[in-house]
Amino acid sequence: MDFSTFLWTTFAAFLTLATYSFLYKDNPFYKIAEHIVTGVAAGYFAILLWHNGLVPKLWFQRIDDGDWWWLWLNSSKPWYLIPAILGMLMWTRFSKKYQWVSRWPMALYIGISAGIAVPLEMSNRVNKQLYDTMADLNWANFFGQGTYAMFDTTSGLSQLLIVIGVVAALIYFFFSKAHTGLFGGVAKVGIWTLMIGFGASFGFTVMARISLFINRMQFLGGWGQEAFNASGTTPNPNYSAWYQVFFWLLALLVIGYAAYEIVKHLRSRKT
Amino acid sequence: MKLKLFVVSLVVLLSFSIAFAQEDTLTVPPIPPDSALLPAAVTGLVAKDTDNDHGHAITLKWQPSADDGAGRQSVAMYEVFRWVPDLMTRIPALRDTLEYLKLRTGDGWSPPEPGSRTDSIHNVFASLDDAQLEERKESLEQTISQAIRDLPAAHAAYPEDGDWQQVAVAPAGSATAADVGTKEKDTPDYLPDYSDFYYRVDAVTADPAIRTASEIVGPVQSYGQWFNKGRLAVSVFVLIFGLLTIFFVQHARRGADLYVRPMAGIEAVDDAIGRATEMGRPILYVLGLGTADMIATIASFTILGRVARRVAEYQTKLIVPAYEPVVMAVAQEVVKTAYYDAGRPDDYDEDIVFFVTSLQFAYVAAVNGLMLRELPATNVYMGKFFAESLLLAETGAVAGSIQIAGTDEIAQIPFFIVACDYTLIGEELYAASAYLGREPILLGSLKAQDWAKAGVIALAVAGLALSNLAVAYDWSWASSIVDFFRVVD
Amino acid sequence: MDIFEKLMKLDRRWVFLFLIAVCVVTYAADFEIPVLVEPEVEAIFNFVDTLPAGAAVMIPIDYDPGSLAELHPMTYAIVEQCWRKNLKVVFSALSQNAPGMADQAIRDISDSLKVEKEYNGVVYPPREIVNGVDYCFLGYKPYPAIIILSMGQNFRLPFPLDYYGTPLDSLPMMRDIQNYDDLACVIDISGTNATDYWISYGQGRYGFPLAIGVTGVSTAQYYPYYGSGQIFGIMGGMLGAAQYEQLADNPGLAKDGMRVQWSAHMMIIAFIVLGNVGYFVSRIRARRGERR
Amino acid sequence: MKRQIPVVLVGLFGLFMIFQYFVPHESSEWIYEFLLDWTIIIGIFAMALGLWSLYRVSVEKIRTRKPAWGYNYLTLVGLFTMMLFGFTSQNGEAWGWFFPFMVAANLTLVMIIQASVTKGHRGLFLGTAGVCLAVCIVIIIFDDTWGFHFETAEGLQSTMFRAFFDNILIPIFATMFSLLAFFIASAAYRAFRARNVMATLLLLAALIVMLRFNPYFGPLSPYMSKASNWLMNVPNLAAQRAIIIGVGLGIVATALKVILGIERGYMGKG
Repeated sequence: MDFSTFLWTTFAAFLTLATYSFLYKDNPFYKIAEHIVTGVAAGYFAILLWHNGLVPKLWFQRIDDGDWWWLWLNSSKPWYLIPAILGMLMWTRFSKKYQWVSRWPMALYIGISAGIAVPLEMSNRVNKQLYDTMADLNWANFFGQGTYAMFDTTSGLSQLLIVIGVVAALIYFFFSKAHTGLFGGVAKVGIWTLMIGFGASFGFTVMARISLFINRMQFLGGWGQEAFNASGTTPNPNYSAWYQVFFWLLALLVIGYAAYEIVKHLRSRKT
Repeated sequence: MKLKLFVVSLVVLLSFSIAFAQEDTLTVPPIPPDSALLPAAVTGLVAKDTDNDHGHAITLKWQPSADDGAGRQSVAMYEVFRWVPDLMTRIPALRDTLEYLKLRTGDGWSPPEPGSRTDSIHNVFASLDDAQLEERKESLEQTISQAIRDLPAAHAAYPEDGDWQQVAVAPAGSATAADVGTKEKDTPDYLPDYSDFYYRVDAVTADPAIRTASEIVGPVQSYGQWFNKGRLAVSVFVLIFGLLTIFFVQHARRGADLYVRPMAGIEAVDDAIGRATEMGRPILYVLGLGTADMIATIASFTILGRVARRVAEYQTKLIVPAYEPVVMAVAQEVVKTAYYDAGRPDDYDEDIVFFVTSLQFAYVAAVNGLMLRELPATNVYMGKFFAESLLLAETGAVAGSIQIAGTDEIAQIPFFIVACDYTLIGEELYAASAYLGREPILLGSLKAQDWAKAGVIALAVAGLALSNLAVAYDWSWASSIVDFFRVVD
Repeated sequence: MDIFEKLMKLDRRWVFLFLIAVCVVTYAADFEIPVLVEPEVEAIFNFVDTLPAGAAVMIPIDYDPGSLAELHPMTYAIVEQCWRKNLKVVFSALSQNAPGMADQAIRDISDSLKVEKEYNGVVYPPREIVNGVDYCFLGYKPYPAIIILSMGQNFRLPFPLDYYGTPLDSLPMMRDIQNYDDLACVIDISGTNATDYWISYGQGRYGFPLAIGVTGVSTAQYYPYYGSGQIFGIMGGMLGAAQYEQLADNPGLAKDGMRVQWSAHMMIIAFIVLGNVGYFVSRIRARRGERR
Repeated sequence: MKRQIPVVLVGLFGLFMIFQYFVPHESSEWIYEFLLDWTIIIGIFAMALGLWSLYRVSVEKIRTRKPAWGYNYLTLVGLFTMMLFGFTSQNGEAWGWFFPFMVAANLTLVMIIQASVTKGHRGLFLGTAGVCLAVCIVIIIFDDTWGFHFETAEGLQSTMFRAFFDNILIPIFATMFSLLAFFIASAAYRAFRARNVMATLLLLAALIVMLRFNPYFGPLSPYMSKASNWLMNVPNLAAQRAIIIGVGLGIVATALKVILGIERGYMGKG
């Protein structure tokens, strides 16, 4: 790792620690990280939209130069004038007086999206899930096999329980019927199923989240090793004492801020 | 003039010769004479236009070879061949030449590396000046588009001027394959509609040189359909559901009294706005990470409209950080109208709804900071949420806010349930706007949703019974009923 | 405020501090936490462990760098076990970026075989791993279904040369190996749908013993094959890899990760239990108070 | 005019898109792709609104001296710098006057902000901005080691653009994401109390799944692991399926209400 890369990594390590400082409380370092990332992310996204959206969609390959040019458009796909104009109608929002015109492109946007959603969601969410529920059960292995038969997920009983759970949970979602009597009882089974499912899903996610933290620890550890030229089997040929200087600078910052906060806390306790 | 004609024809000739030079990779390996090892050929080969598609594809079906999984068991795969006219084979090379000419006449061109493919093209054109290159480029463009137009005619000329090319492979044991091309005329995979195609299928052993070809079938043409039969069940569902909605909405309009069960999360919204007013602290409304084309976000807009109207009436402060510019624009319109409807247009400020940034964790970082600085009395999260759900909700809990959440993103519901005070689960998000508005028309559509759910439950139970009976008693009619509900994409 | 109420209303920053401390300490420290071993992982280990020296095992490496963190530990543990036990290994790659993974694994594991080491109480001497004698790496070809089918006829048909360009016939170990019949088993380690092809075209057609190692998210979809006996073992994700590392007494990346995971999980559970103890005690007290 | 036309547009295009789904023909596909491009292009043009909003809100915070106002300079400089990086790239290895240009450009921005928030001295700030802008222009004209690229995507590959992405965005995103490890712990501690049946079920299911790889329960441990597998694949699957179906109906109902003009809340009219 050459020195400039190391400096960048040091900056990344600083931002990592600054973001973690949020766990204690909102503080100047978190504010720095937060405000930098907001601006840079907005700029990044704008650039992506420009290069990967605007240019290929509207600014048709200059090399293919058509006969006429207008508004970045050429004659190869003149019909793209329509969305370009609609897009520019959005800019009427800059004016107080003509702001209402921007409702037209917004209405188109929402109309097209709603239209796409109706059959697509019906197919993907309702039809397909319904068809999956209509599968034939595993009668040959109804009560499960092996030592842990009661927890055999491929048994017919488990498959049947899934169907019962689906029906009960769907009944819980009824809006126009009071949850009383038998109906209420089934709805209760439904919400229990939902809660068990949510609990399991919560517990299952813990591992993935801890992994993310392990990754960040590895990043910080790798940076520390780099600062002392201790990473890998081949020593860094560009290594100099400056690597350590920057390591200690950041370490000092962390320790200094921690000490400041502790002293402040102790003082506020005394008074 | 004559010179010009001569030069143009020379260029065309040259590009054709390049095309021919590259053809050797495309030929079929010769079939060896040792016939004792040859596998049995496939039989009953049928080629048909692929159904329910936009055209540009042919489906082939056959009976597997006698040596596939039985007999000598020597077949490892099937290779599908289509007869391709020379004209079609030539187009990619012409395109390479055109690409070269475009680069050459454009900015920042540098000579290709010696020995590369482009270099062989370059050698042909090296000595020409810009005007000549430009001219050739144009003539070549015309040649290519003419060639694409001539493709159906060239296919009709079977078996003149063409050769067999492998277009698909299928592992042993399969009895069907599809030759899927694209509709893009400027890609090498372009397959012209309404052209006569001829196919054959080779049974190939593990040694690719030992193979047996089937009979040739054809001509067959590809074309697009006007109705996707695989989506028939979806169309029935959409139609019935649409009619149900219209029926119940009309029913409600005529003044029917519709009951809806109470929902804690919805009632909390009113209390929360009152609480914020008492405390003199703002309300934070997060529309989620959805773009305005997601229905969850559209549902969130309608909820925002109701919340904003009440907020305007109570004269509390509202903060709406938006994730996406279109979402921001629509939300501004929603909030503005809400303030006008509440009779407080003067309280409306353009910066109630503002854009933050369009990347997930940058947005979260900013909103988290906002929460700890503004200390909102209530946070409302409605819409599409991903991994940031818990980041937002836990920070909101630190800030001491009452939190109401609603999302249809299944993976995030557990986190909202754990970290928020009230959570609308899945479908409840879509019902919330009707609940908040309490307008009979909207409640009517809830009734339609309930009937649809009842229908789904009935169908699920009936379908389950039918499909199990169909297996047990071998009832083909029952399984065909169940099959109706299958969606084929 | 007594201790139980404090337990209930602990500032969350104590939770954060404990979690950081637990993670950093267990990450830096070097100790082992046993992992619960499931029968489907143990089956693979026992199968490999009881093979006679000289037997050949095929290990298709079908994952990309994306699922490296979960699947590399499996490869390392199994291959090291095979080579320590003097088994021969045939590698193949049916996913586009897999050859790089396999190559890296082969080099790393060859290095670790160069030192003497003790596994489950048995000391194994150092050993030089030789290409063509201890292993053969076939390389990558597209169309997994077809390659799997033709390897059933003979490995030489899809792969006349190995990954390094040597003809298979000139590799000593491959002289006795024509097709799956000459292998003890196939253990597919895959982050792609190559697993489906190994099950339906490989095991389904040629009937060799097949075990699989897959990513955590796709484990559930392959359990039915374990139930029906088509695969004799299954390892899922980091957890499966850690179990194998424990069985092989060869702790690696997966067990290192599991150490932190285990401590963090236990800490969270401990906090949940503390919170509930506080909750119940204060509720009981409140009831008693009412009675008085 | 202001209210009716949008509703008509939504209905018309919505209904068309519903029918389009069932027609696989090429012409229908062409219209689908074209209309999808409309939404994309409208979104791209809207980005200008977003950036303007970000700029205005930040400047407003600086002007009114809101808490943490000073940091908003970082946001705006970050935004401006990243956009400049995205539009520029080096022609060779040398940096030339690129960094002095970046400093001058950012100074221009800061001076313009100062001019718009200040009460007096507006002329001074505008003058300085003008000088900085002139410096920028001079550098652009005379320095040819780097250049602007608006039509081609060189900027996406430029060293600084990538460095900002790799060393500012990625570390902060990854760290924000990993904060979840802590929040999942604190949320579990705070909320997993056996208050009633529902909360107890949630708590028990989570505990069993979290204990799935723990060997310290003797003969019970394998049951724990199998039970967690069962919980994930039976009740969890049932819950997911029910939610998916319910959400599907909710989405279709909402979209139909929008298309039929029953629900106009998205236009602020309930």
